[in-house]
Amino acid sequence: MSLLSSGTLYRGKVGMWSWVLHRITGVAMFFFLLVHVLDTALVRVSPAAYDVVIASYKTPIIGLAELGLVAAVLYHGLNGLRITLIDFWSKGAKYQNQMFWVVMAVTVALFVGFAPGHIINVFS
Amino acid sequence: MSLNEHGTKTHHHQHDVVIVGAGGAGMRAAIEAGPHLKTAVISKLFPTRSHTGAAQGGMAAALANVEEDSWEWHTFDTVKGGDYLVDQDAAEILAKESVEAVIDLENMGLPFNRTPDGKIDQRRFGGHTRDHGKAPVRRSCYAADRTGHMILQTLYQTCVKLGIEFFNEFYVLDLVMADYNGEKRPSAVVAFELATGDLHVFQGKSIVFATGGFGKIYKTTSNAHTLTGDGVGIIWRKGLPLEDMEFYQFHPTGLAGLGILLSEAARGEGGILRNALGERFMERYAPTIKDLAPRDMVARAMANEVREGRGAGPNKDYVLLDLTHLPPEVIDAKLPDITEFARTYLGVEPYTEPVPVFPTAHYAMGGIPTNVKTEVLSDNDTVVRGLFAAGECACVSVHGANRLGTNSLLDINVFGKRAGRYAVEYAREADFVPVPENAISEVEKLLAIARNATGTEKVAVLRKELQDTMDKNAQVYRTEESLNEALEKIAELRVRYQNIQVQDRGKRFNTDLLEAIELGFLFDLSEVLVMTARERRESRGGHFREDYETRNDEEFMVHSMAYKLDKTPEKPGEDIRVDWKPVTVTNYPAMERKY
Amino acid sequence: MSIVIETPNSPRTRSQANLEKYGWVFMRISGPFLIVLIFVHLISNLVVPDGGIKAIDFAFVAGKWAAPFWQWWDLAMLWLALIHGTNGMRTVVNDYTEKEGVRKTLVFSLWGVCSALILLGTLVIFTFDPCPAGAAAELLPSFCPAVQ
Amino acid sequence: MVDDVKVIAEVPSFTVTLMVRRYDPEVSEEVKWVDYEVTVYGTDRVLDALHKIKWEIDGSLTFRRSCAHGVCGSDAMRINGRNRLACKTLIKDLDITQPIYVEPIKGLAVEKDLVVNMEPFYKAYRDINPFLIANDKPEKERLQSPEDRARFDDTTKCILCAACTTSCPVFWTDGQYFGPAAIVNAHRFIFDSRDEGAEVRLDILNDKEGVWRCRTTFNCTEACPRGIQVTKAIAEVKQAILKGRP
Ligand SMILES: Cc1cc2nc3c(=O)[nH]c(=O)nc-3n(C[C@H](O)[C@H](O)[C@H](O)COP(=O)(O)OP(=O)(O)OC[C@H]3O[C@@H](n4cnc5c(N)ncnc54)[C@H](O)[C@@H]3O)c2cc1C
Ligand code: HEM
Ligand code: SF4
Ligand code: F3S
Ligand code: FES
Repeated sequence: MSLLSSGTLYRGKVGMWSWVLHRITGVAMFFFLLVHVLDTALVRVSPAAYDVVIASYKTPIIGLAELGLVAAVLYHGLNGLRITLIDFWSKGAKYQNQMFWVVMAVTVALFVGFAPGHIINVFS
Repeated sequence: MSLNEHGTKTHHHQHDVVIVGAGGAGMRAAIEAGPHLKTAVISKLFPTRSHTGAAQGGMAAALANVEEDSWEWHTFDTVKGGDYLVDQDAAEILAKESVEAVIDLENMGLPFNRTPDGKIDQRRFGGHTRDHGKAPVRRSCYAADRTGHMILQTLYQTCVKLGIEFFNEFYVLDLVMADYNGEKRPSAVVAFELATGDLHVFQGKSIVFATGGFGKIYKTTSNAHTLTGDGVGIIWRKGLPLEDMEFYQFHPTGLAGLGILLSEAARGEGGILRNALGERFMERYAPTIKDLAPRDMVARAMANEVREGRGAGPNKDYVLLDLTHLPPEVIDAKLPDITEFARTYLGVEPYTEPVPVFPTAHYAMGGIPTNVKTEVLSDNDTVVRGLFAAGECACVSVHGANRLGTNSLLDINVFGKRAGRYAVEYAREADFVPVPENAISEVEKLLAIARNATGTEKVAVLRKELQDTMDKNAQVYRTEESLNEALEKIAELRVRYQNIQVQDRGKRFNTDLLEAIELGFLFDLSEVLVMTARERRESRGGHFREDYETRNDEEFMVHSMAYKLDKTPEKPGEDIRVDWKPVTVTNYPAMERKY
Repeated sequence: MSIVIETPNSPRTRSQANLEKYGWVFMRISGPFLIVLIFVHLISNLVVPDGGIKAIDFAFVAGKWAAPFWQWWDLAMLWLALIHGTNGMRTVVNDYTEKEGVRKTLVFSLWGVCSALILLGTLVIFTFDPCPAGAAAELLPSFCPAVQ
Repeated sequence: MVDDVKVIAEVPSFTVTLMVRRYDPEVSEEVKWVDYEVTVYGTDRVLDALHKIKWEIDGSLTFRRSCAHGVCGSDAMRINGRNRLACKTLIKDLDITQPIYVEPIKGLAVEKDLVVNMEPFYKAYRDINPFLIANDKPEKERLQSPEDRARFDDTTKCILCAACTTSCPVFWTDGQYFGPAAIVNAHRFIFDSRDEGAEVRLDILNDKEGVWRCRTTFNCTEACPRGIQVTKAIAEVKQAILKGRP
């Protein structure tokens, strides 16, 4: 007899996981946005203050995190369009699955287009 | 509320009308009674889980929406379909009130399929004909192949609208009768609450039984696991008679090996039965209406094909229902659910492959005897005042020896409504019959037996052996010998039942305990069925005796009435007396039944 | 080991007037706008300039905000993204908080932060001086008098 | 013809392990996973396996069931992480090399083993006025064209099994959301041309626990044993609220 305390993870399909990802990316972007508005506001303090903070955006670690952020924006934005289509287009619900893979494909394509240049910039 | 020495809590309720069962019949009665008097509906299942929801094909009514029809023709078909054992006054009521019953349902919101001009659509169904058997008629009102589902949902929805009081997952285990002014009258029912194990006494002026069928006495059945005939069994244990119990309907098209029903609508829409040779064998048995002959005939024809070696499959033990010539759109529009059953459970694609089918135990024509006012009878004509029954558990008798398809959904609506109406009429005038002190003692006994059951026999094993013997000995074909064998077996099982085991010791949701109690009812009803079948030495409708192959109107144009005798039998069945009751004939003298 | 059976916390309480519908519609209208606003923002800041992120400094920002076009662009982005994000966060908070008090506090703070940042951002965009007096000339955009 | 006859070959038996999440507060407050080995056949469903356990191994295993062919809605449970009806899930369609996990549906209080308290679910259903609201008193049937009838056909199929509602991540969070089943049943009446109560129901579902909580995760649609396009129905109700009419 084996013991396991809690229930198993619900095995939802793309609908569920796309939502989990949408939520995570949304929350991540929100917190980034808070910081981003504040740091940008430093331009009102002094050019020097702004440049100090913005310099940290150029470090390799944050630079890589920016990649994640861009991926999040791509996914969240495109999936947001998918959700809107599900809501407003009469065939949206029928094609939600296919639309998810389109979202993924476009996200990856745009990301692949963006990432190398950014990495070069960050590390050069 | 009170507590007794066993620690069982007992709650007391009082309602003018107490309805046992929340299937089609029970809820239809509640809709009639609820707005007028304080009404309770007690059901062992949440209402929409009742087996009415499994009904597929449709509900008969001579609306004449698509072609000429009349209630007289419907009455005739019902009488003839029932092999003339139908009480014709009841059949007339059934047919006459059918139109109103359908319109009632539509007005409550039932989404029937529609004709192009927006009326309720109708389709053909076995045994329903125009002008006394001339040709099939479109009489069945339907909602795809979910007619029963839609009836059950619509009735429940209406009950919600009316604010009917339900007691769900309450198992009624006893009817309390009391002497009142020198008369035996119902006083209350006792129910076991599944969630807590508490007992509830529901006192009522009128008590209506609508507990459905008891297909679980057979192994291969279209009936739900919960259809164990508790209501009929309770009435039997009260010493009240049961009528026409030998007539049990076997539906021709159950999914082979599983018993899951494929509606007759499949044949109504043009499906064809074929044997292993691909032959449309019904042409031989019923040349005029072929595959749409009444169920008993089709079921026997199928069993016969298999017996004579023309069955299909590796064991040659089933025949085939061929829908492949129907356009897939028709199948999708008219028979979506049942084709899905074939796909899900047998992995057969009905668009392209014929579906393996074999007769399955389906419907109890017999049950609690009532008059046309749904009042329960204590003998051929004495009414038990305040006690009513409707639906499959009752026998009015509109189905006689064989029920026509779509007549049961009609029955539960027509007579369910009547039960509600007459229950109210009675309760308006009557007083409550005081509940005796020891009201719960019978149920306590039942529970005690099962609670203390620490024996070695498993309930499931006994049940299976019972079902096997019923399938083998009391199914489509019967003989004196096979029936005696069944009786012996039941007696043996009853002895072993004394030594059963109930593993669950708890109070909450103890379904283990209830299965043991339900098995008791199955024994009782099987035994009555077998006894009456043995005594009816003729063949008629759903009852076919190989040792008496013809109908014998001289001797047996009568209903059977079985009574429980208060004695310990030395030989099996000795504690059952089978008596007879005349059939009411109005317009249609018995004729040979040919299709 | 304790029970971990998931149960609802309390029966549903009905509330009549609510703005959920408008929130829902707003999310769907702001979304497409945000896509355009943010994608263009990312392209113009990270892809177009030589050196991408490395090119961003005070001078870069000042250069952009010298044009009213970019001022309005960023203003729209600021408002929409914050309201969209905050409303989204409100949904998340509603889903995962159990105690009404906690929920109220969090939602209140979300909108507080949101309005503060909108106010701040708006002020910054419009009161921004690309050539503040006294700043080191090498940090300023090329069009500033101090640089020339 | 004989050649067309599909031979349903004798199905061999095989052994599977079921892991059942059990809980009986009368015995212990503890929830535990118990494994059972049962022999089943190719046509057996998970319900048959549960019956085997109950009837042959442990009679105290408790679950609801009635019709055994997917029409009564009694036996929704989580099987291998997904909501399904035990009576409609053929064992051979699952991965039988692994144990089959069976647990109660999520988001409703567990009473015993696989039995949950359905009352909050029924309450949400009752709250949307699940009955025809029409004031005219017709002599015969109300007329309805086949097209109007088809408009709500899909949502009439609901058997109130709760598979959808208890698969919904939003419902799990606090159990306050009306849930897909209630919306499906509202849809059935909102889009019925005979009904006059659409406005009332649309108003009810415009609640903060109403349709706007749906995050289109589609778990409901995937869980529905009746194949109802639940998410689509919800979308239609949302549109109807926006338009102010069906
Ligand atoms: C698969 C199938 C298909 C069918 N198709 C058709 C068709 O197309 N047309 C047609 O006319 N007929 C059809 N029938 C027959 C018809 O559906 C039934 O005869 C009819 O629905 C019975 O209704 P009822 O209300 O009497 O019983 P049910 O619907 O079976 O309800 C019985 C009620 O009694 C309750 N109950 C039982 N015992 C107890 C107890 N001890 N305590 C408390 N409550 C109890 C149950 O909970 C339930 O609510 C079909 C039957 C089956 C099985
Ligand atoms: C790029 C364009 C964007 C689009 C098209 C978009 C679209 C959407 C949509 C349609 C929703 C509603 C989802 C639902 O109701 O199920 C949503 C939710 C959300 N968005 Fe965005 N969004 C975008 C950008 C952003 C940004 C920049 C942020 C952060 C500030 C953000 C944060 C959120 C959050 C937190 C949610 C709530 C998630 C949830 O409830 O699960 N979004 N977005
Ligand atoms: S919509 Fe489907 S899953 Fe939900 S309760 Fe109805 S039948 Fe079950
Ligand atoms: S699972 Fe829930 S989130 Fe919406 S799509 Fe279904 S109701
Ligand atoms: S037992 Fe009826 S739906 Fe599964």
